[in-house]
Amino acid sequence: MRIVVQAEPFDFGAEANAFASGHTDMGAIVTFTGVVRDLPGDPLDRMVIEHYPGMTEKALESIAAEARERWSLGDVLVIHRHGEMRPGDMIMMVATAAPHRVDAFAAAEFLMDYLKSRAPFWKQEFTADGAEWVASKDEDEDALKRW
Amino acid sequence: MRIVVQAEPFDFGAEANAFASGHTDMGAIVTFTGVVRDLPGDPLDRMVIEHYPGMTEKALESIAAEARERWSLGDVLVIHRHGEMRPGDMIMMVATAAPHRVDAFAAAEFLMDYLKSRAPFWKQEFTADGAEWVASKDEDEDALKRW
Amino acid sequence: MALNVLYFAWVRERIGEPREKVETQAATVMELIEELRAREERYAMAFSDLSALRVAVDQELTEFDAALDGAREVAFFPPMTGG
Amino acid sequence: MALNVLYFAWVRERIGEPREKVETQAATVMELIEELRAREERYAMAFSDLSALRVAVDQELTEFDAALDGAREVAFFPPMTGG
Repeated sequence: MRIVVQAEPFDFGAEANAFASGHTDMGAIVTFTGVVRDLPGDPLDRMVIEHYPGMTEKALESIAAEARERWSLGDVLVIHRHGEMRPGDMIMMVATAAPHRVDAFAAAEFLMDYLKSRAPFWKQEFTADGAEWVASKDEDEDALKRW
Repeated sequence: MRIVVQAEPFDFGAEANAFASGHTDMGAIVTFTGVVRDLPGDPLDRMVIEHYPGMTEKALESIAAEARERWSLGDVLVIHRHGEMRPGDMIMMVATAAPHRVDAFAAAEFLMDYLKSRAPFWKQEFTADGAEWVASKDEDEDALKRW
Repeated sequence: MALNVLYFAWVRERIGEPREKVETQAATVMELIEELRAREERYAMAFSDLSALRVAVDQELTEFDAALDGAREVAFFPPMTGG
Repeated sequence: MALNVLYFAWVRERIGEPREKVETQAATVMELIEELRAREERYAMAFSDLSALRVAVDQELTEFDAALDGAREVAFFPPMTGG
Protein backbone atom coordinates (compact mmCIF):
# COMPACT_ATOMS: atom_id res chain seq x y z
CA MET A 1 0.00 0.00 0.00
CA ARG A 2 1.37 3.39 -0.96
CA ILE A 3 -0.21 6.77 -0.14
CA VAL A 4 1.37 9.89 -1.61
CA VAL A 5 0.28 13.52 -1.04
CA GLN A 6 2.41 15.96 -2.98
CA ALA A 7 2.39 19.27 -4.80
CA GLU A 8 4.50 17.97 -7.69
CA PRO A 9 3.01 16.40 -10.82
CA PHE A 10 3.21 12.60 -11.03
CA ASP A 11 3.78 10.42 -14.06
CA PHE A 12 0.54 8.46 -14.38
CA GLY A 13 1.93 6.00 -16.93
CA ALA A 14 5.09 5.28 -14.97
CA GLU A 15 3.12 4.86 -11.74
CA ALA A 16 0.57 2.62 -13.44
CA ASN A 17 3.28 0.45 -14.99
CA ALA A 18 5.23 0.14 -11.75
CA PHE A 19 2.05 -0.72 -9.85
CA ALA A 20 0.86 -3.29 -12.39
CA SER A 21 4.26 -4.94 -12.83
CA GLY A 22 4.77 -5.87 -9.21
CA HIS A 23 2.10 -8.57 -8.99
CA THR A 24 2.19 -11.89 -10.91
CA ASP A 25 -0.53 -13.24 -8.60
CA MET A 26 -2.97 -10.40 -9.34
CA GLY A 27 -5.04 -10.82 -12.49
CA ALA A 28 -6.82 -7.47 -12.40
CA ILE A 29 -5.49 -3.92 -12.17
CA VAL A 30 -7.85 -0.92 -12.11
CA THR A 31 -6.75 2.70 -12.16
CA PHE A 32 -8.73 5.89 -11.83
CA THR A 33 -7.24 9.25 -12.73
CA GLY A 34 -8.81 12.64 -12.08
CA VAL A 35 -7.97 15.39 -14.55
CA VAL A 36 -8.54 19.16 -14.26
CA ARG A 37 -11.35 19.93 -16.72
CA ASP A 38 -11.62 23.01 -18.81
CA LEU A 39 -15.07 24.46 -18.17
CA PRO A 40 -17.06 25.06 -21.35
CA GLY A 41 -18.17 28.68 -21.57
CA ASP A 42 -16.06 29.76 -18.59
CA PRO A 43 -12.45 28.87 -19.38
CA LEU A 44 -10.49 27.79 -16.33
CA ASP A 45 -7.18 29.52 -15.77
CA ARG A 46 -6.09 27.31 -12.88
CA MET A 47 -7.29 25.20 -9.99
CA VAL A 48 -5.72 25.40 -6.55
CA ILE A 49 -6.20 22.55 -4.11
CA GLU A 50 -5.83 23.22 -0.40
CA HIS A 51 -5.37 20.33 2.00
CA TYR A 52 -4.93 19.59 5.70
CA PRO A 53 -1.40 18.25 6.10
CA GLY A 54 -1.32 15.34 8.49
CA MET A 55 -5.04 14.62 8.41
CA THR A 56 -4.94 14.09 4.66
CA GLU A 57 -2.47 11.23 4.90
CA LYS A 58 -4.36 9.71 7.84
CA ALA A 59 -7.70 9.90 6.03
CA LEU A 60 -6.30 8.33 2.84
CA GLU A 61 -4.60 5.57 4.80
CA SER A 62 -7.77 4.77 6.67
CA ILE A 63 -9.84 4.72 3.45
CA ALA A 64 -7.30 2.41 1.80
CA ALA A 65 -7.15 0.15 4.86
CA GLU A 66 -10.93 -0.15 4.81
CA ALA A 67 -10.88 -1.10 1.14
CA ARG A 68 -8.38 -3.85 1.93
CA GLU A 69 -10.69 -5.18 4.64
CA ARG A 70 -13.74 -5.22 2.39
CA TRP A 71 -12.26 -6.77 -0.74
CA SER A 72 -9.63 -9.32 -1.62
CA LEU A 73 -6.90 -6.93 -2.75
CA GLY A 74 -3.23 -7.39 -3.41
CA ASP A 75 -2.28 -3.75 -3.34
CA VAL A 76 -3.57 -0.19 -3.28
CA LEU A 77 -1.97 3.03 -4.50
CA VAL A 78 -3.29 6.55 -3.90
CA ILE A 79 -1.55 9.68 -5.20
CA HIS A 80 -3.20 13.06 -4.64
CA ARG A 81 -1.75 16.45 -5.49
CA HIS A 82 -2.33 19.77 -3.79
CA GLY A 83 -1.40 23.27 -4.91
CA GLU A 84 -1.80 24.80 -8.34
CA MET A 85 -2.93 22.88 -11.44
CA ARG A 86 -3.93 23.75 -15.00
CA PRO A 87 -6.59 22.28 -17.29
CA GLY A 88 -5.45 18.85 -18.49
CA ASP A 89 -3.21 18.32 -15.44
CA MET A 90 -3.74 15.17 -13.43
CA ILE A 91 -5.03 15.83 -9.91
CA MET A 92 -4.87 12.35 -8.48
CA MET A 93 -4.92 8.64 -9.17
CA VAL A 94 -5.89 5.48 -7.37
CA ALA A 95 -4.90 1.97 -8.42
CA THR A 96 -6.08 -1.39 -7.11
CA ALA A 97 -4.70 -4.86 -7.78
CA ALA A 98 -6.84 -7.94 -7.10
CA PRO A 99 -7.01 -11.58 -8.14
CA HIS A 100 -10.39 -10.87 -9.79
CA ARG A 101 -11.79 -7.89 -11.66
CA VAL A 102 -14.95 -7.48 -9.56
CA ASP A 103 -12.87 -6.72 -6.45
CA ALA A 104 -10.45 -4.42 -8.27
CA PHE A 105 -13.33 -2.36 -9.71
CA ALA A 106 -15.40 -2.21 -6.51
CA ALA A 107 -12.40 -1.19 -4.39
CA ALA A 108 -11.37 1.55 -6.84
CA GLU A 109 -14.91 2.99 -6.88
CA PHE A 110 -15.11 2.80 -3.10
CA LEU A 111 -11.76 4.61 -2.77
CA MET A 112 -12.94 7.34 -5.13
CA ASP A 113 -16.30 7.80 -3.42
CA TYR A 114 -14.67 8.16 -0.01
CA LEU A 115 -11.78 10.25 -1.21
CA LYS A 116 -14.21 12.72 -2.86
CA SER A 117 -15.96 13.71 0.33
CA ARG A 118 -13.97 12.31 3.27
CA ALA A 119 -10.38 13.30 2.50
CA PRO A 120 -9.58 16.90 3.49
CA PHE A 121 -9.04 18.55 0.12
CA TRP A 122 -10.73 21.72 -1.09
CA LYS A 123 -10.70 22.88 -4.70
CA GLN A 124 -10.71 26.50 -5.75
CA GLU A 125 -11.22 27.47 -9.39
CA PHE A 126 -9.78 30.62 -10.94
CA THR A 127 -11.45 31.99 -14.07
CA ALA A 128 -11.69 35.42 -15.69
CA ASP A 129 -14.60 36.05 -13.26
CA GLY A 130 -12.40 35.49 -10.21
CA ALA A 131 -11.88 32.71 -7.68
CA GLU A 132 -14.54 30.31 -6.50
CA TRP A 133 -14.49 27.41 -4.04
CA VAL A 134 -15.92 24.30 -5.65
CA ALA A 135 -19.13 23.30 -3.88
CA SER A 136 -19.53 19.72 -2.73
CA LYS A 137 -22.18 17.78 -4.63
CA ASP A 138 -25.12 16.00 -3.05
CA GLU A 139 -24.49 13.12 -5.44
CA ASP A 140 -21.01 12.66 -3.98
CA GLU A 141 -22.42 12.44 -0.47
CA ASP A 142 -25.15 10.07 -1.73
CA ALA A 143 -22.53 7.87 -3.42
CA LEU A 144 -21.25 6.83 0.02
CA LYS A 145 -24.56 5.24 0.92
CA ARG A 146 -24.07 2.29 -1.38
CA TRP A 147 -21.07 0.94 0.54
CA MET B 1 -12.04 5.18 -30.17
CA ARG B 2 -9.15 2.82 -30.73
CA ILE B 3 -9.36 -0.99 -30.93
CA VAL B 4 -6.12 -2.94 -31.19
CA VAL B 5 -5.75 -6.73 -31.50
CA GLN B 6 -2.14 -7.82 -31.63
CA ALA B 7 0.31 -10.55 -30.67
CA GLU B 8 2.97 -8.10 -29.47
CA PRO B 9 3.19 -6.83 -25.89
CA PHE B 10 1.92 -3.30 -25.30
CA ASP B 11 3.25 -0.66 -22.94
CA PHE B 12 0.43 -0.15 -20.44
CA GLY B 13 1.95 2.99 -18.93
CA ALA B 14 2.63 4.64 -22.27
CA GLU B 15 -0.85 3.75 -23.56
CA ALA B 16 -2.48 4.98 -20.36
CA ASN B 17 -0.57 8.26 -20.45
CA ALA B 18 -1.31 8.86 -24.13
CA PHE B 19 -4.99 8.08 -23.58
CA ALA B 20 -5.32 10.29 -20.49
CA SER B 21 -3.39 13.21 -21.96
CA GLY B 22 -5.60 13.73 -24.97
CA HIS B 23 -8.65 15.07 -23.15
CA THR B 24 -8.79 18.35 -21.24
CA ASP B 25 -12.59 18.15 -21.20
CA MET B 26 -12.69 14.71 -19.55
CA GLY B 27 -12.34 14.71 -15.78
CA ALA B 28 -12.27 10.95 -15.26
CA ILE B 29 -10.07 8.25 -16.75
CA VAL B 30 -10.50 4.58 -15.80
CA THR B 31 -8.25 1.76 -16.96
CA PHE B 32 -8.51 -1.98 -16.49
CA THR B 33 -5.58 -4.27 -17.16
CA GLY B 34 -5.69 -8.06 -17.23
CA VAL B 35 -2.50 -9.84 -16.19
CA VAL B 36 -1.55 -13.54 -16.63
CA ARG B 37 -1.67 -14.99 -13.12
CA ASP B 38 0.66 -17.61 -11.79
CA LEU B 39 -1.52 -20.42 -10.42
CA PRO B 40 -0.71 -21.31 -6.82
CA GLY B 41 0.12 -25.04 -6.51
CA ASP B 42 0.21 -25.55 -10.27
CA PRO B 43 2.78 -23.14 -11.71
CA LEU B 44 1.85 -21.83 -15.13
CA ASP B 45 4.49 -22.11 -17.80
CA ARG B 46 2.59 -20.10 -20.39
CA MET B 47 -0.82 -19.08 -21.64
CA VAL B 48 -1.75 -19.13 -25.32
CA ILE B 49 -4.70 -17.07 -26.51
CA GLU B 50 -6.41 -18.06 -29.76
CA HIS B 51 -8.70 -15.62 -31.48
CA TYR B 52 -10.94 -15.30 -34.54
CA PRO B 53 -9.29 -12.70 -36.79
CA GLY B 54 -11.88 -10.41 -38.31
CA MET B 55 -14.65 -11.27 -35.89
CA THR B 56 -12.54 -10.20 -32.91
CA GLU B 57 -12.14 -6.64 -34.16
CA LYS B 58 -15.84 -6.47 -35.12
CA ALA B 59 -16.97 -7.74 -31.70
CA LEU B 60 -14.72 -5.31 -29.83
CA GLU B 61 -15.86 -2.40 -31.98
CA SER B 62 -19.49 -3.23 -31.42
CA ILE B 63 -19.00 -3.58 -27.63
CA ALA B 64 -17.17 -0.23 -27.54
CA ALA B 65 -19.85 1.43 -29.68
CA GLU B 66 -22.54 0.16 -27.32
CA ALA B 67 -20.65 1.57 -24.33
CA ARG B 68 -20.55 4.95 -26.06
CA GLU B 69 -24.30 4.83 -26.60
CA ARG B 70 -25.06 3.95 -22.99
CA TRP B 71 -22.77 6.40 -21.21
CA SER B 72 -21.47 9.90 -21.73
CA LEU B 73 -17.95 9.03 -22.84
CA GLY B 74 -15.22 11.02 -24.47
CA ASP B 75 -13.13 8.12 -25.63
CA VAL B 76 -12.60 4.37 -25.43
CA LEU B 77 -9.46 2.29 -25.90
CA VAL B 78 -9.30 -1.50 -26.09
CA ILE B 79 -6.05 -3.43 -26.58
CA HIS B 80 -6.15 -7.24 -26.52
CA ARG B 81 -3.27 -9.58 -27.21
CA HIS B 82 -3.35 -13.06 -28.70
CA GLY B 83 -0.62 -15.70 -28.89
CA GLU B 84 1.81 -16.74 -26.19
CA MET B 85 2.11 -15.01 -22.80
CA ARG B 86 3.93 -15.71 -19.51
CA PRO B 87 2.90 -15.10 -15.89
CA GLY B 88 2.99 -11.39 -15.14
CA ASP B 89 2.49 -10.44 -18.80
CA MET B 90 -0.36 -8.09 -19.59
CA ILE B 91 -3.10 -9.70 -21.66
CA MET B 92 -5.28 -6.71 -22.39
CA MET B 93 -6.39 -3.28 -21.27
CA VAL B 94 -9.43 -1.09 -21.64
CA ALA B 95 -9.54 2.63 -20.90
CA THR B 96 -12.49 5.00 -20.72
CA ALA B 97 -12.56 8.79 -20.54
CA ALA B 98 -15.68 10.60 -19.33
CA PRO B 99 -16.66 13.95 -17.87
CA HIS B 100 -17.68 12.17 -14.64
CA ARG B 101 -16.30 9.18 -12.78
CA VAL B 102 -19.56 7.24 -12.57
CA ASP B 103 -19.71 6.95 -16.37
CA ALA B 104 -16.03 6.11 -16.74
CA PHE B 105 -16.30 3.29 -14.17
CA ALA B 106 -19.58 1.86 -15.46
CA ALA B 107 -18.39 1.84 -19.07
CA ALA B 108 -15.10 0.14 -18.17
CA GLU B 109 -16.92 -2.58 -16.22
CA PHE B 110 -19.41 -3.05 -19.03
CA LEU B 111 -16.59 -3.37 -21.59
CA MET B 112 -14.86 -5.97 -19.43
CA ASP B 113 -18.01 -8.00 -18.81
CA TYR B 114 -18.81 -8.16 -22.52
CA LEU B 115 -15.26 -8.69 -23.62
CA LYS B 116 -14.92 -11.66 -21.23
CA SER B 117 -17.65 -13.72 -22.83
CA ARG B 118 -18.62 -12.08 -26.12
CA ALA B 119 -15.31 -11.40 -27.83
CA PRO B 120 -13.88 -14.46 -29.62
CA PHE B 121 -10.80 -15.24 -27.54
CA TRP B 122 -9.95 -18.62 -26.05
CA LYS B 123 -7.30 -19.14 -23.40
CA GLN B 124 -5.20 -22.26 -23.09
CA GLU B 125 -2.95 -22.81 -20.08
CA PHE B 126 0.25 -24.86 -20.20
CA THR B 127 1.54 -26.31 -16.93
CA ALA B 128 3.74 -29.30 -16.01
CA ASP B 129 0.54 -31.38 -16.28
CA GLY B 130 -0.02 -30.42 -19.93
CA ALA B 131 -2.31 -28.08 -21.82
CA GLU B 132 -5.84 -27.16 -20.78
CA TRP B 133 -8.45 -24.87 -22.32
CA VAL B 134 -9.72 -22.41 -19.74
CA ALA B 135 -13.41 -23.08 -19.04
CA SER B 136 -15.82 -20.17 -19.18
CA LYS B 137 -17.28 -19.23 -15.81
CA ASP B 138 -20.97 -19.06 -15.00
CA GLU B 139 -20.27 -15.85 -13.07
CA ASP B 140 -18.93 -14.23 -16.25
CA GLU B 141 -22.12 -15.08 -18.11
CA ASP B 142 -24.19 -13.90 -15.13
CA ALA B 143 -22.26 -10.61 -15.05
CA LEU B 144 -23.88 -9.65 -18.38
CA LYS B 145 -27.34 -9.68 -16.85
CA ARG B 146 -26.81 -6.49 -14.90
CA TRP B 147 -26.46 -4.33 -18.02
CA MET C 1 -23.78 -23.40 -51.64
CA ALA C 2 -20.13 -23.40 -50.59
CA LEU C 3 -19.57 -22.37 -46.95
CA ASN C 4 -16.32 -21.60 -45.18
CA VAL C 5 -16.60 -23.49 -41.91
CA LEU C 6 -14.18 -22.47 -39.14
CA TYR C 7 -13.32 -24.21 -35.87
CA PHE C 8 -11.60 -22.71 -32.82
CA ALA C 9 -10.03 -23.94 -29.58
CA TRP C 10 -10.94 -27.53 -28.62
CA VAL C 11 -13.48 -27.76 -31.44
CA ARG C 12 -10.59 -27.17 -33.86
CA GLU C 13 -8.55 -29.84 -32.05
CA ARG C 14 -11.34 -32.45 -32.24
CA ILE C 15 -12.12 -31.75 -35.90
CA GLY C 16 -8.40 -31.73 -36.67
CA GLU C 17 -8.34 -28.62 -38.84
CA PRO C 18 -9.00 -24.90 -38.43
CA ARG C 19 -11.21 -24.43 -41.50
CA GLU C 20 -12.69 -26.20 -44.48
CA LYS C 21 -14.96 -25.54 -47.45
CA VAL C 22 -18.29 -27.35 -47.10
CA GLU C 23 -20.70 -27.84 -50.01
CA THR C 24 -24.18 -27.92 -48.45
CA GLN C 25 -27.87 -27.22 -48.95
CA ALA C 26 -28.46 -26.79 -45.20
CA ALA C 27 -31.04 -24.07 -44.50
CA THR C 28 -30.02 -23.53 -40.86
CA VAL C 29 -26.97 -23.92 -38.63
CA MET C 30 -28.67 -26.96 -37.07
CA GLU C 31 -29.06 -28.67 -40.43
CA LEU C 32 -25.38 -28.01 -41.14
CA ILE C 33 -24.45 -29.58 -37.81
CA GLU C 34 -26.56 -32.67 -38.64
CA GLU C 35 -24.75 -33.05 -41.96
CA LEU C 36 -21.35 -32.69 -40.33
CA ARG C 37 -22.23 -35.13 -37.52
CA ALA C 38 -23.18 -37.73 -40.12
CA ARG C 39 -19.84 -37.47 -41.87
CA GLU C 40 -17.31 -38.92 -39.45
CA GLU C 41 -16.81 -39.81 -35.79
CA ARG C 42 -14.62 -36.74 -35.12
CA TYR C 43 -17.49 -34.46 -36.17
CA ALA C 44 -19.99 -36.42 -34.09
CA MET C 45 -17.61 -36.02 -31.13
CA ALA C 46 -17.06 -32.32 -31.65
CA PHE C 47 -20.80 -31.65 -31.94
CA SER C 48 -21.97 -34.11 -29.27
CA ASP C 49 -22.91 -31.45 -26.67
CA LEU C 50 -24.27 -28.29 -28.24
CA SER C 51 -24.65 -26.59 -24.85
CA ALA C 52 -20.83 -26.44 -24.81
CA LEU C 53 -20.72 -24.80 -28.24
CA ARG C 54 -21.28 -21.36 -29.68
CA VAL C 55 -21.78 -20.42 -33.33
CA ALA C 56 -21.13 -17.31 -35.40
CA VAL C 57 -22.52 -16.77 -38.91
CA ASP C 58 -20.54 -14.26 -40.95
CA GLN C 59 -18.68 -13.25 -37.79
CA GLU C 60 -21.80 -12.47 -35.76
CA LEU C 61 -22.74 -14.59 -32.74
CA THR C 62 -26.08 -16.30 -33.34
CA GLU C 63 -28.26 -19.27 -32.34
CA PHE C 64 -28.27 -22.83 -33.71
CA ASP C 65 -31.64 -22.30 -35.42
CA ALA C 66 -30.28 -19.33 -37.41
CA ALA C 67 -30.87 -19.39 -41.18
CA LEU C 68 -27.92 -19.81 -43.51
CA ASP C 69 -29.27 -18.17 -46.68
CA GLY C 70 -26.61 -15.91 -48.08
CA ALA C 71 -24.11 -16.93 -45.41
CA ARG C 72 -20.47 -17.31 -46.42
CA GLU C 73 -18.74 -18.18 -43.17
CA VAL C 74 -19.87 -20.26 -40.20
CA ALA C 75 -17.67 -20.70 -37.12
CA PHE C 76 -18.00 -23.16 -34.22
CA PHE C 77 -16.22 -22.71 -30.92
CA PRO C 78 -16.55 -23.12 -27.14
CA PRO C 79 -17.75 -20.28 -24.90
CA MET C 80 -15.31 -17.42 -25.12
CA THR C 81 -12.75 -16.67 -22.43
CA GLY C 82 -11.28 -13.28 -23.23
CA GLY C 83 -10.20 -10.45 -20.98
CA MET D 1 -6.85 24.20 28.00
CA ALA D 2 -4.97 25.52 24.95
CA LEU D 3 -6.33 24.28 21.63
CA ASN D 4 -4.83 24.65 18.18
CA VAL D 5 -7.78 25.74 16.04
CA LEU D 6 -7.35 25.40 12.26
CA TYR D 7 -9.43 26.84 9.42
CA PHE D 8 -9.47 25.75 5.78
CA ALA D 9 -10.84 26.99 2.45
CA TRP D 10 -13.50 29.73 2.77
CA VAL D 11 -13.64 29.31 6.54
CA ARG D 12 -9.96 30.32 6.64
CA GLU D 13 -10.75 33.27 4.35
CA ARG D 14 -13.62 34.49 6.55
CA ILE D 15 -11.67 34.12 9.80
CA GLY D 16 -8.65 35.71 8.15
CA GLU D 17 -6.03 33.28 9.38
CA PRO D 18 -5.21 29.59 8.95
CA ARG D 19 -4.69 28.74 12.62
CA GLU D 20 -4.65 30.17 16.10
CA LYS D 21 -4.19 29.06 19.68
CA VAL D 22 -7.40 29.32 21.70
CA GLU D 23 -7.51 29.21 25.49
CA THR D 24 -10.88 27.65 26.38
CA GLN D 25 -12.82 25.57 28.90
CA ALA D 26 -15.29 24.41 26.21
CA ALA D 27 -16.38 20.82 26.84
CA THR D 28 -17.63 20.19 23.31
CA VAL D 29 -17.04 21.44 19.77
CA MET D 30 -20.40 23.25 19.98
CA GLU D 31 -19.32 25.13 23.11
CA LEU D 32 -16.10 26.14 21.38
CA ILE D 33 -18.12 27.43 18.40
CA GLU D 34 -20.33 29.49 20.74
CA GLU D 35 -17.25 31.04 22.33
CA LEU D 36 -15.76 31.88 18.93
CA ARG D 37 -19.05 33.29 17.62
CA ALA D 38 -19.19 35.65 20.62
CA ARG D 39 -15.72 37.01 19.91
CA GLU D 40 -16.05 39.00 16.70
CA GLU D 41 -18.26 39.46 13.67
CA ARG D 42 -15.92 37.49 11.38
CA TYR D 43 -16.32 34.40 13.61
CA ALA D 44 -20.09 34.85 13.75
CA MET D 45 -20.09 35.01 9.94
CA ALA D 46 -17.87 31.97 9.49
CA PHE D 47 -19.98 29.89 11.88
CA SER D 48 -23.39 31.25 10.83
CA ASP D 49 -24.51 28.09 8.99
CA LEU D 50 -23.22 24.93 10.60
CA SER D 51 -24.80 22.73 7.93
CA ALA D 52 -22.16 24.15 5.56
CA LEU D 53 -19.33 23.23 7.95
CA ARG D 54 -17.44 20.11 8.96
CA VAL D 55 -15.22 19.62 11.99
CA ALA D 56 -12.26 17.40 12.79
CA VAL D 57 -10.89 16.85 16.29
CA ASP D 58 -7.28 15.70 16.37
CA GLN D 59 -7.48 15.07 12.62
CA GLU D 60 -10.52 12.79 12.79
CA LEU D 61 -13.85 13.89 11.29
CA THR D 62 -16.47 14.15 13.99
CA GLU D 63 -19.78 15.80 14.96
CA PHE D 64 -20.44 19.19 16.54
CA ASP D 65 -21.51 17.59 19.82
CA ALA D 66 -18.16 15.77 20.15
CA ALA D 67 -16.34 16.16 23.47
CA LEU D 68 -13.07 18.07 23.59
CA ASP D 69 -11.46 16.52 26.65
CA GLY D 70 -7.85 15.78 25.83
CA ALA D 71 -8.13 17.31 22.35
CA ARG D 72 -5.17 19.27 21.05
CA GLU D 73 -6.30 20.27 17.56
CA VAL D 74 -9.72 21.27 16.21
CA ALA D 75 -10.23 22.09 12.53
CA PHE D 76 -13.20 23.75 10.82
CA PHE D 77 -13.78 23.59 7.07
CA PRO D 78 -16.44 23.27 4.37
CA PRO D 79 -17.46 19.87 2.94
CA MET D 80 -14.47 18.33 1.23
CA THR D 81 -14.03 18.29 -2.54
CA GLY D 82 -11.15 15.95 -3.27
CA GLY D 83 -10.67 13.51 -6.11
